[in-house]
Amino acid sequence: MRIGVFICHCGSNIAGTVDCAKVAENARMFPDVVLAQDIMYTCAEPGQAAIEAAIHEHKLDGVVVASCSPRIHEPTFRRTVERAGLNRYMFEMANIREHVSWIGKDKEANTNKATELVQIAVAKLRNDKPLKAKSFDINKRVLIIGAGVAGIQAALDCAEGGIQVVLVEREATIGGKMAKLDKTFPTVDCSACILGPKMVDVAQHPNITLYAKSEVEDISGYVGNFNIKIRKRATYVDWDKCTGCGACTEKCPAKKTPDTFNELVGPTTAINIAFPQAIPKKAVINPEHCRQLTKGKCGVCAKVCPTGAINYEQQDEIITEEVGCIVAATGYDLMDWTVYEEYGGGRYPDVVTSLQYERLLSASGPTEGHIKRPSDGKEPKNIVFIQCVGSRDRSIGRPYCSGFCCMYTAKQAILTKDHIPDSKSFVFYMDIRANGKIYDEFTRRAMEEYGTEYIRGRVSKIYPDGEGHLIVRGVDTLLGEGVEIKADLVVLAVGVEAAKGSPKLAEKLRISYDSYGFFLESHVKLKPVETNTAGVYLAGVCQGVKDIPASVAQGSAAAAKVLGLFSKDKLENDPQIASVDMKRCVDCGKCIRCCPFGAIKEVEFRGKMYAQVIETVCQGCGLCTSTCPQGAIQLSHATDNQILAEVNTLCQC
Amino acid sequence: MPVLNGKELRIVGFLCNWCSYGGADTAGTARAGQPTDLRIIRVPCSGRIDPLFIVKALLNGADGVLVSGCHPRDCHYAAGNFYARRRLEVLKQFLPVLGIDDRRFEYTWVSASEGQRWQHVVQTFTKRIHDLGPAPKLEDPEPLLKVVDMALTSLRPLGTGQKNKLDELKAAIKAKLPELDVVIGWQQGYDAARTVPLFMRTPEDVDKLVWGPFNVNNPAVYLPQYKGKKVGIVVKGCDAKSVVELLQENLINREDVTIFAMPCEGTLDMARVNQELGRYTTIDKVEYDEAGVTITADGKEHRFCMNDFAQGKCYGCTMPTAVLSDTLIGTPTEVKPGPYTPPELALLDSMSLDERLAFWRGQMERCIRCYACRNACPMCVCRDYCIAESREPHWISQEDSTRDKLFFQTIHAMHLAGRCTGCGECQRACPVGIPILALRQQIARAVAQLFDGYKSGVDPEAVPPLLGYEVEEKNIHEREWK
Amino acid sequence: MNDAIELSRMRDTDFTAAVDAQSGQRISTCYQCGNCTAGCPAGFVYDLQVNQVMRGVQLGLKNKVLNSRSIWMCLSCSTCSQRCPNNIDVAGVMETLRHMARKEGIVTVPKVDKFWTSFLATVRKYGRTYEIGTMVLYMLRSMRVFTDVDLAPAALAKGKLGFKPHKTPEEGAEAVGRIFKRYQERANRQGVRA
Amino acid sequence: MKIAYYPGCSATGSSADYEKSTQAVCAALGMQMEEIRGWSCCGSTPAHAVDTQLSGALSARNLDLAARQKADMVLTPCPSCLSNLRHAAKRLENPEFRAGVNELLDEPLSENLPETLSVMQGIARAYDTDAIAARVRKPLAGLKLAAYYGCLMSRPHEVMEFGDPENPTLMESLLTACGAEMVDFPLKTECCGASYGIPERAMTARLTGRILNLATMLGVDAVVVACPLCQMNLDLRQQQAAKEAGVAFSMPVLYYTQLMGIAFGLAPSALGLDKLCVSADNLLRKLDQPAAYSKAPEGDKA
Amino acid sequence: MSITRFVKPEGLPAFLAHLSKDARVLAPVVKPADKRSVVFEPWKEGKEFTLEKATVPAKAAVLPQCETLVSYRKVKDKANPQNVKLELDDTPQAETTVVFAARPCDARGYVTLDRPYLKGPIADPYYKARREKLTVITLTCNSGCNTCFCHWVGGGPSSPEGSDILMTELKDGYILQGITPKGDALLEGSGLDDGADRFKEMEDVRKAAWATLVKAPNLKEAQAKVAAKFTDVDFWTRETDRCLSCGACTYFCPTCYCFNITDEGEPTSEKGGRRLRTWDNCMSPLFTREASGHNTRMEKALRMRNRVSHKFSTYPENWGTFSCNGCGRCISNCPVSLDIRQIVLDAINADKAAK
Repeated sequence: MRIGVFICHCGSNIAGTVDCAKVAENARMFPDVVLAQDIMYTCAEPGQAAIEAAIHEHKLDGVVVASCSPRIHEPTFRRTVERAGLNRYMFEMANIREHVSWIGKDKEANTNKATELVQIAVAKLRNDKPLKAKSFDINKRVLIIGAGVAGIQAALDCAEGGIQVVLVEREATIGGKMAKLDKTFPTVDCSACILGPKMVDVAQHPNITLYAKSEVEDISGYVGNFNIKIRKRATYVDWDKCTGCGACTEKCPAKKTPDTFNELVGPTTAINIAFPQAIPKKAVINPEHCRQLTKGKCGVCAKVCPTGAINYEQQDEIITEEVGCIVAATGYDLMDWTVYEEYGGGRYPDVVTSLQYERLLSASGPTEGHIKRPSDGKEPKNIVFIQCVGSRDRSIGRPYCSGFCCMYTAKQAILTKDHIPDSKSFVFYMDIRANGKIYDEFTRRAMEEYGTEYIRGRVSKIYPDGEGHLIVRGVDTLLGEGVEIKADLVVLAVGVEAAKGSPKLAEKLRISYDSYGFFLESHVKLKPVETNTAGVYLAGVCQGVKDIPASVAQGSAAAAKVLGLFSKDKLENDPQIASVDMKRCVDCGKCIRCCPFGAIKEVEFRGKMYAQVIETVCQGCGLCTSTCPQGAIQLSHATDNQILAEVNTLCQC
Repeated sequence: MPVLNGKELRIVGFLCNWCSYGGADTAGTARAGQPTDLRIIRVPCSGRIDPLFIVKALLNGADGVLVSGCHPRDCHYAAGNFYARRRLEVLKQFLPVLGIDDRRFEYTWVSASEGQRWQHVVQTFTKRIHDLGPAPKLEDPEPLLKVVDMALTSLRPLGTGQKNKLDELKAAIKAKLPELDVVIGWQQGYDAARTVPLFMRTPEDVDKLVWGPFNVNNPAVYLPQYKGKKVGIVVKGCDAKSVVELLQENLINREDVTIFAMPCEGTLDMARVNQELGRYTTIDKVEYDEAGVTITADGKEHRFCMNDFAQGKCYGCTMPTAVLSDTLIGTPTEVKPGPYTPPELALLDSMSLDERLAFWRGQMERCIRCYACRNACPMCVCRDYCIAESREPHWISQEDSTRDKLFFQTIHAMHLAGRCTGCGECQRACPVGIPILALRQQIARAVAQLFDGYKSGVDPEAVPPLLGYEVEEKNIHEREWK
Repeated sequence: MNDAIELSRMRDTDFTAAVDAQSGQRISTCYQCGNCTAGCPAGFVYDLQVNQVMRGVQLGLKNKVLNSRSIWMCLSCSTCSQRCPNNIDVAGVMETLRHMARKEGIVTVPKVDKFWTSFLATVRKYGRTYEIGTMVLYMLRSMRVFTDVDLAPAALAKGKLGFKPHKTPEEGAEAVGRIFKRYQERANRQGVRA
Repeated sequence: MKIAYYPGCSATGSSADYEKSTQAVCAALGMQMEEIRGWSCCGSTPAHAVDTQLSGALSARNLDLAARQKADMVLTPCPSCLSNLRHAAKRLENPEFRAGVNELLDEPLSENLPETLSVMQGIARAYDTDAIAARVRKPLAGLKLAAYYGCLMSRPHEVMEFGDPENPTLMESLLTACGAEMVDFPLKTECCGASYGIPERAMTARLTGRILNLATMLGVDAVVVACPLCQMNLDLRQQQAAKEAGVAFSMPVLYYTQLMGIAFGLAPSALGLDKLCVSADNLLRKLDQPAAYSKAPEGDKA
Repeated sequence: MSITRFVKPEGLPAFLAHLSKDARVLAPVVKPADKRSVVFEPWKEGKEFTLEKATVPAKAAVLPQCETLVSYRKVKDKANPQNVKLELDDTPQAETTVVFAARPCDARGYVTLDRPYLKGPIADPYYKARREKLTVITLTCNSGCNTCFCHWVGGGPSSPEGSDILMTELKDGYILQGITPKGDALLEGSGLDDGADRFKEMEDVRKAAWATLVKAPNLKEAQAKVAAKFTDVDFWTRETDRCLSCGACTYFCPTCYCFNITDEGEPTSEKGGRRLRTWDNCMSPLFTREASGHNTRMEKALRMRNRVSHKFSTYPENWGTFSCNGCGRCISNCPVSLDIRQIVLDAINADKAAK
């Protein structure tokens, strides 16, 4: 081999604490190195040009660059060597900036360490082989999981871009959490008025197939060619026949059915339509409360249905779909705040969640927009809002900020004043996070124009005084004293958690999730929409807390990723994947057992069974390589011999 | 390139590309100063790290090895670090038996954002290695040749098994024989004081079958080569464990194997028997009684009481009868598990780390790499493609070096993690009597401790522990970096 | 602004580190939500509220914190620790501060300290107390011993206050005495107040 | 299971009634407890206020005596002692702390010290609610009670392990088994402020008053406690609190053992009911009303 | 009559010390273990040794388990890294060696190895260098043993073939008899007492040893009969049912001489690169596995056919004598006690059995 080594000064970033010329001099003694030079900035255009020229001039067939982290510039230099006619995988990097010059000041030690890192890179390079990507067809359809505002936005953008969309929603109606909100901050727009038209568009768009009351059961395949199984839950109503007229809901005798759409603040009927603007506007029977389904007698809805849509025998249905990529937009749930025993642990009816309060404010809610407290239906006068309930609280394992509670609490305080002009609102807060466009102005309005009393401190205890009030004991840290409020209603700004079942879905999607269940993006700053599984994108709160505009933006961003992916007719795989040496494979199946991606299958060849890597599915983790006892399956570009070459370079005494 | 004399020690790091390598980058970006000893090897995933890379480094001059991957649940590849965690922990518990201080190897989880944590990890680990000082080399100590103490007490009375109904067993085999390609058992060897494996294809072959304390070989070693054929096998309790383990790993099919079993009363440690017999030309007579065997060779009588001359494994055996069988002649005896450390492991346990290193140096010197240990192992199914003799991958050189020989034993032991049933055939097969079983015993002990008393070869449905994981491991806990 | 605390000069970061080390807590995790103060039943007799004590420790204001009355008046009821969103054992920190103050000879509420000393003296002598410690403490904290006149008669009538010393049998009193002796010796060796 | 009993110093003084009723109830249930021979003071608040290791040594001495008595478990009625003993045991897990404590003791501590639990937990572990109900002779039917645990019993949770630290329910389950109706008492773990006698009489009265007031508002017949200090404070201070709150209180404050004893049909004198400031006579009378029997649990038939 | 010397047991260390002045002396040493073994190791003053038959023969004295054929380094020019100088060293590493207390079967092994390594068209320089510097002192056997069969294949307990000196244990010491001029010279310079007066006694002891042997079968037909079985795969399959395909039989054989050559090490490193010759093992599937993965001897039956045929048929075809010396180590060291004697006898008797 003929190897060229280029040592980058990175201005003084590296050269400040590493003798780059000395490293180059040392590198000349390494095997197969025919050229080693130090360059001021390798990544700058002249630097890259120098590398290209050297490849031509010295007929190099491999290049080592010692500079910054490969996580930053490996793609850059791979393109450089490719331009000069080398295979992009005949290139190695030594990280002498982040791992050397920036973490130590001893020039002698740094120079020695940099030299060794170059030596390791040379040793690895000598075992590198040119790798070639393979191409395969794409199925240009997208699956979007979750039809909250993020999912809806992604679906509409994709559909407008001419892509066939399969939209799956767990609930009976699309719209997600936004559909439950009364108004939205900071404009105090009617939530239903701005979301409604988008929901109608989803229903009417020819490119969108909507499965409501459905969940993704199974996902197999790989980017470009996923196979999806969708479980369509039994609704006991034939939706092809249901017109959404509502006759059934009027007559249903099971009137004490818990109303999940209204966050359990009021009852509904066993057969119901979530809310007037529901999409699809179809009735659904709650089997746990339907008298026909639980006791076997009733049948009222079947009798009154003008189209004969009721079907008590309906079963779950499994539907299969084939798509080329997936957008997860599964949103969030509120955490179970009843762990706060000091707030009554859910035993006091007049301690409600912010989302319940939205339903109390909403004209389509159980109180038709009149604020009535759950215990006795009275209009509350003193209302206490407590922020950060289940947010920023390590003691219950939720250290993160839920992001939008400060804003909606201000909104709710404003709306409260609008609804009950003689009411008094108190907000216990720790910090006010209002960093969006006209957000801070909005919270100031709540204080200045609506007289909301903001108290800086947490609440330690809530308990009923036995006379119909709730005693709220908190602190005003600005005053440096405990404070106590006799409240009629307490609204908790309950923290956000990943939607229930997120980890399970993540496992089906083969994407990672953090310890709170939020899906992990590929890069926290630069790849917020992509995941580490090719062809799976994220939108909305499932990736991390965000408010409506951010969710919508990410929905559109995910759509852009989908359209970008589908702008090609063929996809190329990453050739850094595993492959089986059939001569060595004894078909013991250990690699198949532990591959996290199901990327290895058993194949027969001349009467014997062997393992074979499905090239499009393999993600290149190399778990199989470290599992195979005879080294028959090797991960390209990180083979046993390549890593051994590095180990042997370092350990040879 | 040697380490900087006096300043640095050789510390090798294996970091996953996605989290920990990024974490080290973050530390660099934050100018979080660190000692200069560490050399980082970038791998795609902690799951890619074969524990043998670490042993390779430690045997060849590394003073410390640090592995870091994504935090559990954060793996870029969903589950790579879950597998890594189990394998690395097993390795950590294994190293001391080689005489390597397990503090020289550590693994942890650092995310791409945890630059400070990375700095702390590097500082702490480097300090730890400097406190430990340069690692001793295998060649440094004087060879130490200690002998295993075989004065053992058995959990149950050992015997010669002559009351077993061998005729019934023969009849049962003969009845099944027409459906089977071959039945594997034991027959008399070149003299009456030893047996060898028997391959029965005709009723006349079946008549050669013997049962008794000389039946030392584990017939399960032959099963994988018959995969797809109908095979019968006669087993002792320990042999059955190998059969079960092979089933567990899908290396043989249950429907192809017919298991014939009789309760075993113990087998002889032929090493000590041969030692006692010495050089002789002919066996005159072998007589059995309940407690032992009397062998007359060249006119001289030698008495072998089973309680004194059994194989090490027989003393601690709690499963004298096959855990799984199709035909069982006789009734299984219950043996209450008791405290038992295998004698080889007990010997190693009694030594200091330095003594262990000296011990292995002394033992491995006489290894001539015949690989009888490997080939006698029923679990070594890839022996024909063993990495001990391959160039792609090239793990071991063919040089006559103690290190490479010990490294091979480590490979064998690590490859047996969670799979070894302790049948002891590796050690019995060794012509030069190296007590290599101790390494497998330590692996088995570590696996049992880590995975709730997991024993291989007991449950055909169980997942071998290193081919599975738990999101929350009950017995593996992140070490604190304080 | 003469009375401003000059942070560049007054901060004693060693103190902050020492509190961390001795209490086993990470005070830097306190984000001043005030929940400790909100729930504290004794806050009304404090000169510095609990969250202010924590802030003082964070800033390294050793004198301010160790001279505060609050650390002597804390009841160790642990309500603060229980409700701290950052899992800080605030009550443990208060106790640590009290120990530190005592060892440095700073006693802002001498009566409390005096009571403890006399209580322990009784235990040292008899092995047991002649009355429940907190009961007398309860009187003492009032700083008007036995003058809670409207209560004493009722208490005495009900036999709630006993004055007979119980000497611990089975050589127990002597064994306890030796514990104190060794403790005293150790404190002398370390040059701190016992 | 061998149980050692640690009465605590107050048992022979201010809380003789607690001690008496505890012994009586345990005897009625047939629970064998052996008093730790030569037990000494746990050090109470002053010891840990002064030095953690001194406190640890004073407490651990008793645990060691129990270990030498071959006890599997130590029970104590007093939450303050319980807190001290459990804190000591927890801290002794740290080898450094253990070494420091051993320095102070005559002999190093036994390797394994028995766990300390409250008598209440001891009863609940040995007898499930059915067993308790079976022992009831005179059900507390018709009585509405508020359980008050005070601040020491359940906190800190990692040390005390006494159910939910904000909402323990053990007393409720025992007394429900005895036939009483237990209200949800939100202030059950709020500090009663007992330690602050007269100088802050107004505030202490407020803390006490808050508890008594809520209990009164909830219409309970008595507040049930498990702590000698709480009992004394709540019982003794009702007039002061009343002055502050502007309402009169007459709320009996009983130990849970006294109420269990009543349910078990033990004589009031055996339970020390005569030591109460606010008399329990009304409560006893209410129990004797025939109407109460209609709601009697099955245990009554025995 | 040859030169004889007598030495008492207690005189042996001094004799070894004398020998080790000018040579590496390989003497049998006991390796204590549950299963003890005896191996040849360089002797130095004070080291314990044994006269037991070694578990591992002293073949390594002429054919080490691993030897460096060539060591090479690439030295780069600092100024112009493209200039690389190659340094080669292929000097055979041979030391003057005395093997002490080999057995007659081992000694005959050297003769067996000499033929292919020295008498063929090309003499192996590495082997030659070692062989020329080797002196063999052989202890005659005083009895037969259960796995030995030297007398079946032309040897015997006091066979002198391959030895420079034969040593025989008498009641009170050892008599050493010069066999070759090299041996004679060694004895003459040894300073040991003359042993001529014990010569008769020595002959008696040797005769007595012969008398202990079990009667040998006639192997005259072996070469032809084994060759005749070459195509009878079933025969070999049956005979090798229990074979584990390990290398114990070949690696412990004093006459197996196959080797493998591999390159190890990095030529530019300080240690340089090494071309190694290591023992190879025809019982391993690797022995004949080709680069394509194809293997001409995939079955262990075919591999055993090779081993037995080589020893009893093809080697005799080339060199006129069996290459098996009947030391029995392949039997005693085999984990499944596979018995080469039985295979040869089965081949010879196959026709009879068929009839």
